[in-house]
Amino acid sequence: MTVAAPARFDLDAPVLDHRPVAPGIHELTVEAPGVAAAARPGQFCMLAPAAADARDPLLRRPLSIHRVADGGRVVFLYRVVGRGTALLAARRPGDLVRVLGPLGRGFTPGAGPAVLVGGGMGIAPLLFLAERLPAGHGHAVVLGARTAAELPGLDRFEAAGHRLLVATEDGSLGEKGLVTGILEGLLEEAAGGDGPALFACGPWPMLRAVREAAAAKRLPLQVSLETRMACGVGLCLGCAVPRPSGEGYHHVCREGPVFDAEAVSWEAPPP
Amino acid sequence: MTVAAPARFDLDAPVLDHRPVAPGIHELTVEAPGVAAAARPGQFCMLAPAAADARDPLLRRPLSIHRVADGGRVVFLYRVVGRGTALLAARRPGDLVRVLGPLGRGFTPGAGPAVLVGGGMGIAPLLFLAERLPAGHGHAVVLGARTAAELPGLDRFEAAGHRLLVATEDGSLGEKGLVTGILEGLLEEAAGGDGPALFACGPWPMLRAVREAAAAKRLPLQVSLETRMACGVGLCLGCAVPRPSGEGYHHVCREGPVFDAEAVSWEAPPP
Amino acid sequence: MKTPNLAVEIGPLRLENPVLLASGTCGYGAELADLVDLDAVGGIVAKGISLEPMPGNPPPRTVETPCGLLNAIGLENVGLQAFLDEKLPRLRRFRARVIVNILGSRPEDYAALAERLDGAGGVDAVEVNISCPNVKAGGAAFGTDPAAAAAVTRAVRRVTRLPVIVKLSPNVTDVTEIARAVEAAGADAVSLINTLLGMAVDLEARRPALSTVFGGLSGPAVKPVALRMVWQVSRAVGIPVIGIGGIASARDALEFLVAGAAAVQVGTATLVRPGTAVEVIRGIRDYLAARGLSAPADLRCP
Amino acid sequence: MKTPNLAVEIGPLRLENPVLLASGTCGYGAELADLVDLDAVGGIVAKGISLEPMPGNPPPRTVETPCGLLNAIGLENVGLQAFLDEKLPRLRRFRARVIVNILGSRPEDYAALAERLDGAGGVDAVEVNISCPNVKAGGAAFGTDPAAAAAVTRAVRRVTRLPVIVKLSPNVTDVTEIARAVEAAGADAVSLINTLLGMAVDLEARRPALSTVFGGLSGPAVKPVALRMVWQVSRAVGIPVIGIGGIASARDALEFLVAGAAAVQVGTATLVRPGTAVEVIRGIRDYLAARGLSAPADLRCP
Ligand SMILES: Cc1cc2nc3c(=O)[nH]c(=O)nc-3n(C[C@H](O)[C@H](O)[C@H](O)COP(=O)(O)OP(=O)(O)OC[C@H]3O[C@@H](n4cnc5c(N)ncnc54)[C@H](O)[C@@H]3O)c2cc1C
Ligand SMILES: Cc1cc2nc3c(=O)[nH]c(=O)nc-3n(C[C@H](O)[C@H](O)[C@H](O)COP(=O)(O)OP(=O)(O)OC[C@H]3O[C@@H](n4cnc5c(N)ncnc54)[C@H](O)[C@@H]3O)c2cc1C
Ligand SMILES: Cc1cc2nc3c(=O)[nH]c(=O)nc-3n(C[C@H](O)[C@H](O)[C@H](O)COP(=O)(O)O)c2cc1C
Ligand SMILES: Cc1cc2nc3c(=O)[nH]c(=O)nc-3n(C[C@H](O)[C@H](O)[C@H](O)COP(=O)(O)O)c2cc1C
Ligand code: FES
Ligand code: FES
Repeated sequence: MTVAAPARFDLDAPVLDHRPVAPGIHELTVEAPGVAAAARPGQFCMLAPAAADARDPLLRRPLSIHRVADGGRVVFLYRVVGRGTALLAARRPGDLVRVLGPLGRGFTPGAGPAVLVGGGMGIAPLLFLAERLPAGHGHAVVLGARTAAELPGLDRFEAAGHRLLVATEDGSLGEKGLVTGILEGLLEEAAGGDGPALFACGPWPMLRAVREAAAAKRLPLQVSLETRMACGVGLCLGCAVPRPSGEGYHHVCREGPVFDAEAVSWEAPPP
Repeated sequence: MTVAAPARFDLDAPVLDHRPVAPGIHELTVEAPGVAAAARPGQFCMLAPAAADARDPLLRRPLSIHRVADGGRVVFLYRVVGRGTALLAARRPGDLVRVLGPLGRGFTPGAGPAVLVGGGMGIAPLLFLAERLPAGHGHAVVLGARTAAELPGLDRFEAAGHRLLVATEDGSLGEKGLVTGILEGLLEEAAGGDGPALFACGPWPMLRAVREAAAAKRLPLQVSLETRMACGVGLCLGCAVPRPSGEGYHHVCREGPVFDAEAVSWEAPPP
Repeated sequence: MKTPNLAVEIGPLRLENPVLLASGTCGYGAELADLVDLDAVGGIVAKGISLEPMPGNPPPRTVETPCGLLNAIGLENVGLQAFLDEKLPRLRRFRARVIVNILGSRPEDYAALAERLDGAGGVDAVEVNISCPNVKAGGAAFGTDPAAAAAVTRAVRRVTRLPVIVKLSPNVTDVTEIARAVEAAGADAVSLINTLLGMAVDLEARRPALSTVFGGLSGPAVKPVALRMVWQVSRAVGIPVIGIGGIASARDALEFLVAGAAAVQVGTATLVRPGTAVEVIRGIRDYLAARGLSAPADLRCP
Repeated sequence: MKTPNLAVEIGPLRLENPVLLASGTCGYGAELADLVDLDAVGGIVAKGISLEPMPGNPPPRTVETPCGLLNAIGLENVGLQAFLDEKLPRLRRFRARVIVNILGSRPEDYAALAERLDGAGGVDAVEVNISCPNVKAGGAAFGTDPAAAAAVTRAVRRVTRLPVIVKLSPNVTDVTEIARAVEAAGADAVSLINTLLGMAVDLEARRPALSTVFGGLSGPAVKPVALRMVWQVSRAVGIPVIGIGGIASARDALEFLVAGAAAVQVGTATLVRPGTAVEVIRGIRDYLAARGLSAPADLRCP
């Protein structure tokens, strides 16, 4: 498939807002108009605090685009895991963040109904997709987390206007259990018609379970994969995931992070 | 000479105050009661922003103790030169700074009158000495800088109660010229008596000029030396300056930074 | 004040300025054409190519280290034919000189690559990566043995009149010995360093962090080793030296020029900030101009 | 949950825990006794001593590098006699084991040092620094030649029954070759790495930043190279391996244990934060306890 090379930008973006939205989870808003205009759901950016001589941590960190908003705003939703995200979390409004993006191939929804399935921080890119899908077209969003406190931004998902179903492992919100339970039910309801297209992002076991459910009903599925990314821009070749054929590798930052489920090797260890 | 090992502390000290006091020059106040109680004029501390995993810059930076004050306050006066001092300058009240000190051998004033001579950031440790010397004992302080704007803290020097003489290279304050000009005049006035003891801190050319003036009049002189310091605590042996005899080296962080002028090799290149 | 002239000669290769993009960090050029002005850099050293395509290593292939990056990409590349057919046509249209980095497991491989590139239009030089395992010698890298390094150099020298730059491995007791051997064997220049052999540990899993256990260390962490080797080699051989290793700013590049490099390559820094090489060129120009120096060579410490 | 037992055996040397202070970063112990609990560390490796006192190199002797430190101290030390008379008496009173690091320019020097230390009470082991220039071999370090390294090891082995730890240089093509040679020559253990040979440039002055041009690189920057060499050597010899290089936290130390080290040394980190070694010990204990592991050796990756 040949596509005109999408625009990518590398800039020092001012922080407009930065707030914790759940224990250990932050929402970061920067001003990056070029990125906001070019961004497609499922794409990501490579971020680092702007500091001229900073050499350690050396690499930027990949974060999905959570949503874009008026005024050139690009919003990220992320959990503080290690040094890189901890340093980002310390950036205050007015500080600068180096943003390189938008990167990668995002979700390509078709004409029919879509079911978005997200777990853990995998919900981050799904809001952007949900907001770009028109309401009233039979789309549905299924989100899961360990507990209610780790489902930030539910109000925005609701505002996107699609059917919203939630599962928490401890039952503190929505159904008790995993998203796959809810998904099974949804797919049963839709049985007999063409069936929706599925779009999933989340931990590897969740993706595998969604893929099994999709394969059983022969539904198309696109998944967003995560690998370690040194560059995020297609230069280092580090972000390899095996092809199902056993011949060679995909590169998640340029052929992905969104892949057709059939292009993914499901036997391989989690990336 | 055997002296009981002086107390040294290594702590994360909270910043109480941090303000620019001249172009590129900042005054940092931290709370470090042990350091404040043990500190002697001429000693220094090794400082770094407190950040658990910070590895670059790797080393702490040496700064003289500018003064101590009630409540366990330790005050530093420093110019932003490179990365280390730039990162320190970003620390706000409430932030923590790792402080290791007080370190080194400071000034040892005698019973008679003293003349303190400082140039550039060499004035920093001299305030502490000036505040510890009792007023009305014939002490004098001679300070020099390129221009008036680079003589921060003059009000405190005045408050110390000694005769205060200032020289600026551009004449914007006090005498136009170098401190050595003022010093010559002072020493002429004192000719015929025992003569004061001199205590100098500043750029190497200034120290050499003061030493010549002191030697010409056979006056005792103590100088504070500056070298690159990896550790500041006597472990690495990096802070070497040659001995006059040509045999071996002094170590500035433990035998200094204050030395009798006679123990210094004045022919060597500047440390 | 004279305007500095940034042009440098690397043997028969003339560069408009002394800054190149290092192999493995700039793809085949087109991958970063939207982020970097490829008409502004002095040269592009393409991702190393082998006769046949290579798929590379299983993941994990990269891990961050203190001020550095460990990579075990495994020389993944499209192979010579696809390079000639698909990559070179686009690469040669940029103003930057095109240096093709070649790799193999036997001297004959290197020679075959060089011969085909010699005939291909648009190639300005070859850079010979001798940090590859010498299959006939039990897998030790060519670049760790002077005789093997010389054999590869000679094999390439015989089949091409293109400028031949031999890229040295730092994982040796005496890099000057290797440098002298490849100079005698006909290299027009040497470039150094390639990556330092290193390792990282995945503590949670209690095993190596990379699938292949070892990987190549690059980035600011290696700069002191790279500078030392550039100093040593530039005083051991008469051919020009291209300095590589942790360059992330104009100051870093200038340090390599002082140490004896005639030109420099920017590698890992491009992965972190694609615009680095162009900033380095600007910084070198500004630095020379501010001091009234006319050329990069003026910085070299005697 | 079992309480972990941190005691380790390095051949005949028993340490109460696997963390030592590295030579050159802890003086002769007393210098940091007020800042570090020297009863808590497993061992102290004293600043390297030579038969005669050495004054060290002219300044500048140190320069900061990305995540690292370059030093050209020049082996300044008080000499054997002053060590025995003035330093050892205080050093032996701490609970930590006393390891005396020795250096020389000929195998006979090392033997003379080892013999005197053998008779001195309070010395628990010698660590043989073979990264010194072999004067008879044109100045190349003993540690870059297996035969020279073995000769020094044998000379020391013959005159002492103290545990002999040979400290390896990383500036070699094949560190396992050196390790096997010193194992065969009678070393009880090896410690690695010593510093990497590097250089920095004073750009304003346009010359090297250190008076001796080259210096030794240490600190977090070198950790990936040190881990790789510990992995290689621990699989090449049967004697225990002590890991050194960039350890600044318990996590770093644990990575070395996974890689195959039986114990570790903390060097540059002590210069930056004297309390580091004690924190490392606490962190190792907590890590093992939290996972129900009983000893440091349980971490080793098979
Ligand atoms: C395409 C993509 C999109 C992502 N989007 C989001 C998001 O929207 N929200 C969010 O919370 N997280 C997201 N992640 C994961 C996020 O990048 C990591 O949590 C983050 O890099 C951890 O960095 P750290 O320095 O805090 O942790 P450390 O563990 O200190 O990181 C060390 C190194 O490992 C890498 N690393 C560690 N964990 C991961 C991981 N899970 N994935 C990739 N690299 C990792 C880091 O980038 C870094 O190079 C995304 C990852 C990818 C690949
Ligand atoms: C005992 C002593 C007391 C000092 N007291 C003061 C003071 O009160 N106020 C003040 O402004 N400055 C003082 N200095 C100088 C101060 O330490 C340096 O300006 C500072 O280290 C520069 O660090 P940087 O990272 O900002 O600059 P960089 O140039 O980035 O530093 C790089 C390295 O060089 C070292 N370095 C650079 N310049 C100097 C220097 N002049 N002296 C010593 N090391 C240097 C740094 O410590 C660091 O390790 C003192 C120095 C010493 C040795
Ligand atoms: C991801 C990656 C891939 C590389 N691929 C190659 C390669 O194919 N051929 C080669 O000779 N060097 C390769 N290198 C080495 C670089 O060209 C360079 O020598 C090294 O990274 C040191 O420079 P730096 O510190 O500026 O990155 C690669 C380096 C990295 C980081
Ligand atoms: C200032 C300094 C002095 C050193 N002196 C010696 C020495 O005398 N003998 C020796 O064998 N190693 C010496 N070393 C090397 C260290 O013991 C250690 O091997 C090296 O620094 C790597 O460990 P690190 O990264 O934890 O510092 C010295 C290192 C430094 C930084
Ligand atoms: S992360 Fe570098 S190519 Fe994908
Ligand atoms: S700075 Fe380390 S001993 Fe003085």
